[in-house]
Amino acid sequence: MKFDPFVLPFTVGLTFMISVLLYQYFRWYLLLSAKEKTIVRTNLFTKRTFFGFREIFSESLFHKKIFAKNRLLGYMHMSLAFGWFLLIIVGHLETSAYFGKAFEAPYVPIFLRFFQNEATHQTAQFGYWFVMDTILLFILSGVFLAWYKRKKAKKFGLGRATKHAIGDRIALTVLWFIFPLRLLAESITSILYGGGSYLTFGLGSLMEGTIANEHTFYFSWWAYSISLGLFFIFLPFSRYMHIPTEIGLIMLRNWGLKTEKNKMSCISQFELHSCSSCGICLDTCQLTTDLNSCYSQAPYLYKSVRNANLTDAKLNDCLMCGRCELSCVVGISNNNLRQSIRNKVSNKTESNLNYLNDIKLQPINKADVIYFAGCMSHLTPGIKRAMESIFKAASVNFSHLDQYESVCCGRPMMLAGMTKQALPLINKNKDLIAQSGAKILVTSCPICYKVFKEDYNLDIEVVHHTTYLQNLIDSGKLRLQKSEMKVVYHDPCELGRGSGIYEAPRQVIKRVASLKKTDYEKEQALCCGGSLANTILTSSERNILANAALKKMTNDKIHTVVTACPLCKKTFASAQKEIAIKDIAEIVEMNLIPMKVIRTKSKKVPSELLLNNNI
Amino acid sequence: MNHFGFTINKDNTIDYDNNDRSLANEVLSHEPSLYRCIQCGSCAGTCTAGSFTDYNFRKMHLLMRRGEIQHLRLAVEKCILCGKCQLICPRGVNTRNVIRQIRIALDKMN
Amino acid sequence: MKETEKHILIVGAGPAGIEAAEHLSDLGYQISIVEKDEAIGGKLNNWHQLFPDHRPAKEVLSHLVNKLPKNVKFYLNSTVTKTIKEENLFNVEINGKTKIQCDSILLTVGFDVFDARIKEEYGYGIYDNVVTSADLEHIFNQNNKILTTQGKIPKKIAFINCVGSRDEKVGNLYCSSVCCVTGVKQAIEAKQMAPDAEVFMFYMDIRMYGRFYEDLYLEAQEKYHVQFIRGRLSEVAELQDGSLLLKADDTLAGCPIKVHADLVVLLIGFVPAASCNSLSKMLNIECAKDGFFAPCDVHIDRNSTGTEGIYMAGACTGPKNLEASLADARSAALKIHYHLVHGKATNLINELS
Amino acid sequence: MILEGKKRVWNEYQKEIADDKYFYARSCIRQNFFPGAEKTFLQIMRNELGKEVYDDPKHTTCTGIAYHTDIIPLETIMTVVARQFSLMSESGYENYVPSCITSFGIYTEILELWEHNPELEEKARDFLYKSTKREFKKPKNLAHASDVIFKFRNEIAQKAKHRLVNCNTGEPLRVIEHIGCHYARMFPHKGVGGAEYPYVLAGLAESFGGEVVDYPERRTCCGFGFRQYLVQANRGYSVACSKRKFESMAPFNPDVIITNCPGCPYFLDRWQYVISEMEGKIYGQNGHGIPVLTFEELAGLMMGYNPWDIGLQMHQISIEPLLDKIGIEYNMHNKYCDAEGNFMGKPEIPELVKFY
Repeated sequence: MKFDPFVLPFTVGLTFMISVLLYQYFRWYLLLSAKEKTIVRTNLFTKRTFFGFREIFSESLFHKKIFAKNRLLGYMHMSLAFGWFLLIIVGHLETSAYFGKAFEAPYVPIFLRFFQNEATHQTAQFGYWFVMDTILLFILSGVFLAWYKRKKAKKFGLGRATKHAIGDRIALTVLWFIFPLRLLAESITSILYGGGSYLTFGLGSLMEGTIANEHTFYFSWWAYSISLGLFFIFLPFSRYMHIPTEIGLIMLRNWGLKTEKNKMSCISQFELHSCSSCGICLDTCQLTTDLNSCYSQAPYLYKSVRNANLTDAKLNDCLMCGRCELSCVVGISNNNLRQSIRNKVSNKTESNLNYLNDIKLQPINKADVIYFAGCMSHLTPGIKRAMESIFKAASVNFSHLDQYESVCCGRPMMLAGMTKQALPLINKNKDLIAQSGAKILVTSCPICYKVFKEDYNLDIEVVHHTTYLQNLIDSGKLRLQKSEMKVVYHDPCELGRGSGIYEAPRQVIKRVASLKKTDYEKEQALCCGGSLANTILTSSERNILANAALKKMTNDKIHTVVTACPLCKKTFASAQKEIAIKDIAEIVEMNLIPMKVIRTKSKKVPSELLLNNNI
Repeated sequence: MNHFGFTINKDNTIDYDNNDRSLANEVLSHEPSLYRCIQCGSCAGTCTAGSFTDYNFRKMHLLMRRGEIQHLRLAVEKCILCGKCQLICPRGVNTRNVIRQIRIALDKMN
Repeated sequence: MKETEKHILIVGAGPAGIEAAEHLSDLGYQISIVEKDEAIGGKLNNWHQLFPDHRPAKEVLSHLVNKLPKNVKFYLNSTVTKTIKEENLFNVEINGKTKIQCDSILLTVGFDVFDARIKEEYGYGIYDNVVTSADLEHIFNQNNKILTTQGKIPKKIAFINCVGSRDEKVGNLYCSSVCCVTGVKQAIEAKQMAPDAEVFMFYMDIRMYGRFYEDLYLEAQEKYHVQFIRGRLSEVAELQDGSLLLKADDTLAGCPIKVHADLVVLLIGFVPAASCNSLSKMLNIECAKDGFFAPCDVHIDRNSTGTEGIYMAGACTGPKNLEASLADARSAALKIHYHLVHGKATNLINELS
Repeated sequence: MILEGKKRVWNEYQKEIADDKYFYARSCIRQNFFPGAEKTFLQIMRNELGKEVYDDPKHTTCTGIAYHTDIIPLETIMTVVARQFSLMSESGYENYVPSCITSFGIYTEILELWEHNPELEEKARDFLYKSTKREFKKPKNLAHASDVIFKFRNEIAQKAKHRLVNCNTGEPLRVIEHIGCHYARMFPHKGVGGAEYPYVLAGLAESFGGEVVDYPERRTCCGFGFRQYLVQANRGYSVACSKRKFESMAPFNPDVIITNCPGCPYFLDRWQYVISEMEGKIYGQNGHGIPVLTFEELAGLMMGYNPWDIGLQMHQISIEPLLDKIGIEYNMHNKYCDAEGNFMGKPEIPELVKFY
């Protein structure tokens, strides 16, 4: 058995890392619910596992998504990840070829040059040496770029480098030392005892007589081993935990597991630890770009959750608009994770909404369509009036669920992390909806729409008013004229990214106005800044966000922005005066062609009766 | 002690100086926008919980600032965080965060 | 007589008087000013800083005084004792001796501050540490430090609104309009001088009606954490160490409140100047029920007094802030010039009707 | 405290008090609460000051208690008051001196009423004549008994054997004066020194060498308030008023409270016992409570009368500590003996308040 004391730090580090990783993964494994276990079991021996491995290759090693973002950044990650992977594989091949035995002590391939020096050199060695030197050079180029990125983040397509916690900074510097120390060690060995190819031998000859001697030889191997050992010890507690964890995450995701909104499940823990604080998401966050506030974004949140120094502001200073989820190369569902963390923090917060049981609202009269305006619409009555005239114009048998006093849909409370505390609200609204006996629930607020859709599990159809308008238009119930108004459409976060509704609003607007493009369409839409998920922003900061978003979305020819959310409308409108902010229902109402009232000899026959039977 | 068939009325004057206002200072330090409140009542007027119960957000945080926090927990539990108050506050007070900070301070207190 | 030799007598050398004098002398008139004190500038001499921007009062005072043309004749420490009108001329007796003749009289006698002792329950003149806003401006002017009579820096300072205004018990039903903004200004200044003091303001309404006044109010709340308690102060009691116990109803909390304070500042309002009713009798000018000179027409003509040739301007026609006083003085100057040039009893009302 | 400020206030509220020939109207309750009080007043006025005070047995209540519990109409009050005045004028007197503050308040109020609406005075005359065939003349001077004592405070001080001074330390005793609400509250100019700083008791205390202490709640009502203490449901509010005063005066550690209305001393005295029983809180020095005296009792003590003759043993808060401070001898044996010396019985001893 080949052994030398200098391998001890490496071995100790490696065993420590593996045991910590196993312990962590086992703890997370316990979090798997029975349902999740069956999902994994059923998908284990299917092509999903193959897709998983393929994704591990394309993402964990080649970092294809980072390449798509920025080639230099992609190359840096690829060189480090894939390079190190090759180094290990080729190192093992060389060792087994050199010693002719399949198994050697685990440290031998890493320190092969050291153990190799006394025997004669076969010719095959030169091939390996050449390949190994090339791989090392390949990795060293990545290390150099990593160092350069810290200084000039912009070259790498990053607005700013992430501010790392101390633990990360130590692990980072240790990582930067590993491969230069290996180069040093192999170069000294190659000049003193031969071996190595153009790189190591070249560098070694430069150091001949001066640096390269017995002491530096042994010292360099010790340094290399210690740097590896340290890195392994730090890995589970630093951002590099993402290296092993992302592999697990990719497999779990491919097997079909998803994160939830109010529970830190197994896959949530995997996502939490797969964030490498790379900082790519920071630039998409409007708090960074427009408010220069960069402390509460996803990487920082996960960092403080993992280091158990979470502050209230860091958890709650986030619009949860979902833009960062687009740019996350690891595909972490930041909103679900943040809301689950908020739920965990607010778990014990008592709330007492029993008064909801004994409140007396106006009786909900029966109707086919029930319209829920939502709390926000009480403060933007324009939308409610528009919807009323649209329902009448389309002669729809509708009634209001919250004409004068509304019970909140519950989502703002859930966004603050109080999901179970919001149940009384959900139950109360469900009774009211049941009382109406309606078959369709229309709401003009995307925030309510998302909670009705995802958390109420109603047995009737839930429709956002944009889709409903589209149906009305397509079914000819609404006759509209097209005005020359030049407008742009702002996708509300909860409607676009939150619920995936992009096309319906655009079709509706095209029927009543000329819709212009912005460079923030659909998923790329900007948040208006009024999000209730953020409880830390001051009102002036919200105005800055709103004005910045409006500026980016409009040019001097556009004087009207159409949105589909009362909160966005209120936020944009109260932040400035120049640009008119309209809800879709309002511009539709403006362009309604009133139905002809058909007169007969005896008395005026209301058009609703006639209309129904001739469509 | 013996009772003569009646109890002595409690003095309902707010004793500002001897009241413990540490909770109020804690909340104010985390949400300084509350300093701007001019007690106009717009928030309490639009409040859903307020229209169904005796809960009054304006009066609640005013009493808190005076150090009268006996009924604070009972009151703050009625808020459904719907955000209507924050939307219309003429002084831009971050009312939802005031509620959250009160809860955090109350939990920290006991 | 050529226009330029016409002689105008201005009663009161406060800001309004000086402003009118400057404009009238620019128009070429002979000006003489009667002033009961020996200093020119009226109340401006007592103020430390002015709202809404904390501008030193001295700056405005020296600006006004420097503007004064040299040929203005001053009668300081003197008052008008008798006036007889002959057609368009006035024979005026000053201090009972010197007699002068003038073509027109402008009354700018200003106002007095309310004597806070009348509001006995606040203990002004009875408790050591109850001062008025006028006293506070004086304290600021003297040593720019804010101390209790026991010489300590106050830890709690309470400003009390509407002292002597909107109060039937002291006979003044009107609002003096400037005490709120003065109080907020002083609250900020007090907090600047005693940074870790707690500053309160007991108010019924905060009437920050002027331009940029509301910013002062917001700044007092946000930056200086001044606490505004809505409850008109009911009474003040002095404790053994000279500190004060304030009792009021916290109307927004719905129950009474008692607060300790080391210093209480009473924001005193305007009262008509002592000379107001003596002059009104002498020149038979009507006083409104609030004691200030009654305007001929509250919208169209606030400077005429109903007696031709006699005009009025500034705080003697009702509480107003400095800039309004100066504007009023300028309009009076123009009116006098109009009267002297056209020589007939023209005021706007006749033209209208 | 700026003394000149207070003095300036007092000068504005001077009051004219007759100097002799008083028609004395006794109080309904002063007799039962403090039996020796009115006797002491008469003794001082007649024997010490040599004044003529007519104590007419035929006079009735001034209807005060009924008035303040809202159970009789104004006409009845005016007629009874008119009858009192007719008794006065009938016996040849013109200076009316009521012994009770509430009466003083009623007489002042009725006189003011008559002055402003003479038709009511005619009505009163008519009612009086119909009911009793009596005529009446309005008093030339109306002053409360404490005003009269105030007027002669210096003569009494000269004759006094004791002073409100601590006999061991020589320091003036700290005196809290409590003015009955109906004295100057409704008609400030009818009270010596006005409503904010009434001087009638302060003057008395100062002339006897005491030091008057002004505490924040000095003008709060003692809690008597007729309907408050009469109805048990309201009694808690009545005690709360006194408690608020005691809480406010405690830091000033007063030696004695002097009053001029029969109700205030009774409740300030009794409620201290009730508060100690109900809440275990005792004010004043070392568990004794703060002794409460009426102005006549104080004057009597100063003149050196025997405390038991003045009836101080009937007080709830023991008077002995005060007597020791002033240096007045008293004999514990005949504390509870009547004039002939036989034992009347000892009251129950309170649980908390020290009682001898």
